[in-house]
Amino acid sequence: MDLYVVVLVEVLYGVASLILISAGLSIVFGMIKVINLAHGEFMMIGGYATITAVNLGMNVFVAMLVIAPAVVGLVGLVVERLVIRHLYGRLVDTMLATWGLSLFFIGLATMIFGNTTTGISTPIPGFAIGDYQVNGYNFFIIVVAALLLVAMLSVLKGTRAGLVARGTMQGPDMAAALGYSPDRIYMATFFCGSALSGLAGAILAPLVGLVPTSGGAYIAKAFITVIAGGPSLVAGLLSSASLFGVVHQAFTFATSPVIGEVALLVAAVVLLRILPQGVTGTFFKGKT
Amino acid sequence: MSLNRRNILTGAAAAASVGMLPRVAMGADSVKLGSILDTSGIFDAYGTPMDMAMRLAVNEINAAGGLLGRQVEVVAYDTQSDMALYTQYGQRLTRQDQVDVVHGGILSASREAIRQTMRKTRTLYFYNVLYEGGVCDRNIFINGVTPAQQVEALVPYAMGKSGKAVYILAADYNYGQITARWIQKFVADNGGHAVGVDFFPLDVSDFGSTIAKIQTVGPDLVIAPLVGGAHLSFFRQWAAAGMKDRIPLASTTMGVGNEHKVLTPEEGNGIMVAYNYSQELDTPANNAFKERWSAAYGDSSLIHEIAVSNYQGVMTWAEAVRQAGSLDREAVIASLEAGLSIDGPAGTVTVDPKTHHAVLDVHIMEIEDQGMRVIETLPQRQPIDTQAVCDLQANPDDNTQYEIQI
Amino acid sequence: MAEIALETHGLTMRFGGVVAADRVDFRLQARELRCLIGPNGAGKSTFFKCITGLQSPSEGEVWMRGIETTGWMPHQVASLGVGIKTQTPNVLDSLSVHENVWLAARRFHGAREADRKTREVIDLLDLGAIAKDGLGRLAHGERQRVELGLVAAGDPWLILLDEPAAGLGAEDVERLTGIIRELNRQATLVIVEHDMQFIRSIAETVTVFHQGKVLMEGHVDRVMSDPVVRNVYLGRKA
Amino acid sequence: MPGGLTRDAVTIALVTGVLIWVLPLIVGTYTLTVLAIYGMLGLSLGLIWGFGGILCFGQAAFFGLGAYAYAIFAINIGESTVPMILAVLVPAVFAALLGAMMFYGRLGDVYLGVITLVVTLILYKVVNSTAGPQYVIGNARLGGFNGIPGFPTLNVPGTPDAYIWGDRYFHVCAVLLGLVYMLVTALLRSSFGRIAVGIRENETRMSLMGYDVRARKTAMFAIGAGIAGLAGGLFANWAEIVTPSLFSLGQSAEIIIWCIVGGLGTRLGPVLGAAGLAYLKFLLGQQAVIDNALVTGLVLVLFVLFLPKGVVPALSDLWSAGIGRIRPGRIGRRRQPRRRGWPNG
Repeated sequence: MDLYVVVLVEVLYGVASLILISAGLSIVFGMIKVINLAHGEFMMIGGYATITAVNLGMNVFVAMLVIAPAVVGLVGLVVERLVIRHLYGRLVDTMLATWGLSLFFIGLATMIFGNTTTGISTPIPGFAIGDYQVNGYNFFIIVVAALLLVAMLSVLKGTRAGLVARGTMQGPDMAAALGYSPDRIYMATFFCGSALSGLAGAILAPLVGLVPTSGGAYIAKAFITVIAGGPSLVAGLLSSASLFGVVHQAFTFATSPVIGEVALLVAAVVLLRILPQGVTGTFFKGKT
Repeated sequence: MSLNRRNILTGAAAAASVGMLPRVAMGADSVKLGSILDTSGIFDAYGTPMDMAMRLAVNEINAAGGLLGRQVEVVAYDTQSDMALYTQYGQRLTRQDQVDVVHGGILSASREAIRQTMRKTRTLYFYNVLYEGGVCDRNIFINGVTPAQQVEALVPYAMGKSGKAVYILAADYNYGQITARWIQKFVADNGGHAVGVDFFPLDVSDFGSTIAKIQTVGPDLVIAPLVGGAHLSFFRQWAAAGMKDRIPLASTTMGVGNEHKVLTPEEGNGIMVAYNYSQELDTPANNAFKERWSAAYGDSSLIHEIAVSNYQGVMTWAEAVRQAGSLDREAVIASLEAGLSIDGPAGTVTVDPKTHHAVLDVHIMEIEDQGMRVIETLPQRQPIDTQAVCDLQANPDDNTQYEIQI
Repeated sequence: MAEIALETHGLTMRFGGVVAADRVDFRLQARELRCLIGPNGAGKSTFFKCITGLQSPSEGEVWMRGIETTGWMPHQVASLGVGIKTQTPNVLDSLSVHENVWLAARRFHGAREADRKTREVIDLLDLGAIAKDGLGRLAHGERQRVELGLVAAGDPWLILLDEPAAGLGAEDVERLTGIIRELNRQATLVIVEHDMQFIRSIAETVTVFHQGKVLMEGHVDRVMSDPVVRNVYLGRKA
Repeated sequence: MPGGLTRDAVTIALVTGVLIWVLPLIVGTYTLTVLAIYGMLGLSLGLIWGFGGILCFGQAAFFGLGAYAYAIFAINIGESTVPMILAVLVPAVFAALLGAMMFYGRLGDVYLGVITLVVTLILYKVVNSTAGPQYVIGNARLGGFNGIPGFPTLNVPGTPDAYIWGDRYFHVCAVLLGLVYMLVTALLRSSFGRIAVGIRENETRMSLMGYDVRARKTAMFAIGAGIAGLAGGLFANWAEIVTPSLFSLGQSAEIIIWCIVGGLGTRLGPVLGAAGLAYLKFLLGQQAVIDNALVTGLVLVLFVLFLPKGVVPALSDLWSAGIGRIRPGRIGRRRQPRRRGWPNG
């Protein structure tokens, strides 16, 4: 019995971490149709921001939940103004430009922090479920991911900003019709997406350590989660993260982490192949 | 730091930039020492101190008048933790730079990538890292500890403190694969059994489900030959899950790159290891070495097991050249095979003529407050694992890495 | 009995709850020229897409010259010898007029024969002066004309045109009328069109769509004077 | 246009010959060899992306497959001719299957990108975890992270003991690059190539003309993969080791960058982009002031923003503007493939 609880926690953690690493990318892609391939590096910057802040004596939760999103949000803002802004509507070009940015940030981080693994200890102790010990930090990640989903949902459905956001998803004209400059909205969206990427990187940093190339481990997973998720920000994110998270953890637990990762990737290929209209079917409808 | 650079430091340029080597003219008559290490990338925690140790050794040799009256010149390449770069730079060292000796290689993967190139081009090669054992090749000299020197000592100690059911978590490449089999053998020899063996590619950093899985098996002891920065997360997550007080940990690699200084005391304390060197060795040789290191680099905190191995390797080669009175490969091999011995920071290191491995001291230790506390010292252990299969005196043409069969 | 060029039985297309084409039975004799008319959203374009293979009908059958083509891909339909022009101009923008036509001709001819055919089509459609220009630089009327050239280059026996006169000036429409007459000497034509002036000038028989169904079919003059048609179509348009 | 083709062939042969003679005077042949190999790799993506309109995020997968195919078969067969052929065929067949799966599934461009990227990752992860002794193909241990060192390198066909290395290996690679370039030129002049360009321009129109777009894209994809595989086989010979990092996303990214910088829709662009940027990387590797990735990334961003056409088309535009006429013979070029079915596209 305890074992099932432990496994359940692991599975939930798997789903939650996918939600966390995909949320920023998902918002940016869902709203302004930009695939930010520097997303992983935004996470990496979030991680370094956290570790630097902690080393400067700041409380670890403040560093993770406030400093990192703020820093990465600002980085995102600069990137949006300097690069992305000129490429709206050119999907492939934004992918290429952000891929370039990702390399740029890796290089920059290497020059600043060195190509060495750094990390901080997880701030939450483990505890026992029956005979089993679980990592307390996993619960923290699950809670943050759940809160994130709730927050996204309530902002989208319940606020004026959400209305504008949903309008923008229909197309820039709609935003203009609502009386807002699309330019401003795009900027705000990119800021929010980047801040979420920073948050994700900050929260994962104590768990898995950090090198300048850490981002590469996340981008592919985030990418496929978002693409497979489809048009509905929250429901899409939740459904594909759940699917991939369960597949990943089930195979990891039954065999090894490598096979778990491979299973996740194979599941993604199969899903995209057999359901190009399924999960994402609504995606195309009424938009072309 | 000027040492932590991924470029090619050659000749006078290197001397000028490092600012350590005496600025003497190094022309065609200098002795060329080739070095090939990962001083950047995910293995730089291993490689950078090794590079520093090598330069320290060369500096000391040159300060003492060089070799055969000539200065030693370092030709170093940074392989950036990319195995593919080893063959490229290995070829450049041997074919283009035509160095007199090559010291280097960190992961066993990197050693195997260049070993044949060294052999083909008849370039004497020193691999100064603890490893899985079994390499039998007349062109290579190895002074790191092998499983028979390390695992054989560590396993009974760790099992004595825990129990008979052992779970093994190993890095997924030749070192981890072969070492895991040695661990299984020694566990069985001591009346225990391996209840699980898992291998992890070097980029795996999330061990959550593995930790859950280990609990379902419920071993008495976990032995973890894990390698590199990503794998360090295991020790963190293990502690974060509160497993440290429930199942003891032993490792054949933990601390080799000074990982115990990155972990907090809460995460690291109590992990059992066995090595040839520890900064906490309180011997005159070690204290003097640390002082010389501090004089060169400011402080001695970066010294680790394989940095010392690399230092001892360079010193062993230098001594052999002195005794041979020549840089000729055959002459140097002959003086090494005469059972040459040096006294290094980690004690006496003697070349084993049969295997070209080393006879050396091994210390069983526990991590304590970011240091390694010596529990027991086992003097002058022989590499009996390799000795059992390799005899270069009888078969000088042997060119195999023997692997343990289970 | 005259050959049947195109026939549908109970052709139905649904999008979610919307029925865009509702049990359409349609029949066309060889060498006929038929215009499909109807108000916006009447289902004529959906019907057109189902025939050409751009969409696969939810129900019903499509037959061409006695072969069932239901659910075929566009390239399979085209390979039967069917020339298709879609509503929005569909041309190869960064290639020259010559290259565009050549590619269309090459599908049904060897490389050398395609060169000859290309010259022929360029002469026929009077494209000689712009043959080397890229499509992206041409005016709308010229692009429409080139697309007709692409259709003609395959020597089709059935030609399906979706709004060929849309956006054309009077002079271009006149030229278009001539080209369509020329094409009709060899081929059966189905034309979806709004422009009544143009329809009167080319068609005898028209089919009126309304709410996904065929409302009426008959001679253009009779249809135009029918009060029901005037009501749903012309009335609304005015 | 057979006359034009002959003229192209003569030009390519002459230029290749002159470069083989002149370049070693400036750069070492060991470096030049890998530049030629990368040039071929760049050309492979330049062909399928620039002319076929297929944006593949996993060209490195075919490169790696070619290298591994060569290494594995060379160990088992003991000579190099058959393994070299297999280094072309294995990736080509793999790409044909993968391409058929994607193109017949009517997947849009972004999906294509995701799937090629994911397949590359899968190959990397799988190959990277084959260190155990149980992973063997014939006599060849796959070696996982270690890779496969020590396989027989290129020999004169029929004479397994006559190894080709050093300057002669550079000549082999350079001549092969010339031949592949020639082959690509001929392909693009053929009906197949012209139709492929048509498909790049407008898939719908081409299928309305009666062309089976799916089959043709699959064929194009396989040809590009075969060329990448050849480059992989040659790379294996040069490096004398194959490792899983050949399959890395970083490698894929680099190939894409070469094409962007050099210029899509040209044959010369990707080759020059590859050789130029690889050489730049080599030079950057010799200094410590500024990080390599930082420069590469910056180059990519700046090109996308300010010179999205790439160097070669920009220069040739400048040239044609300068002499006041459009150069004949250049095959139509477009920056991006058309994205069918993409929202708001």
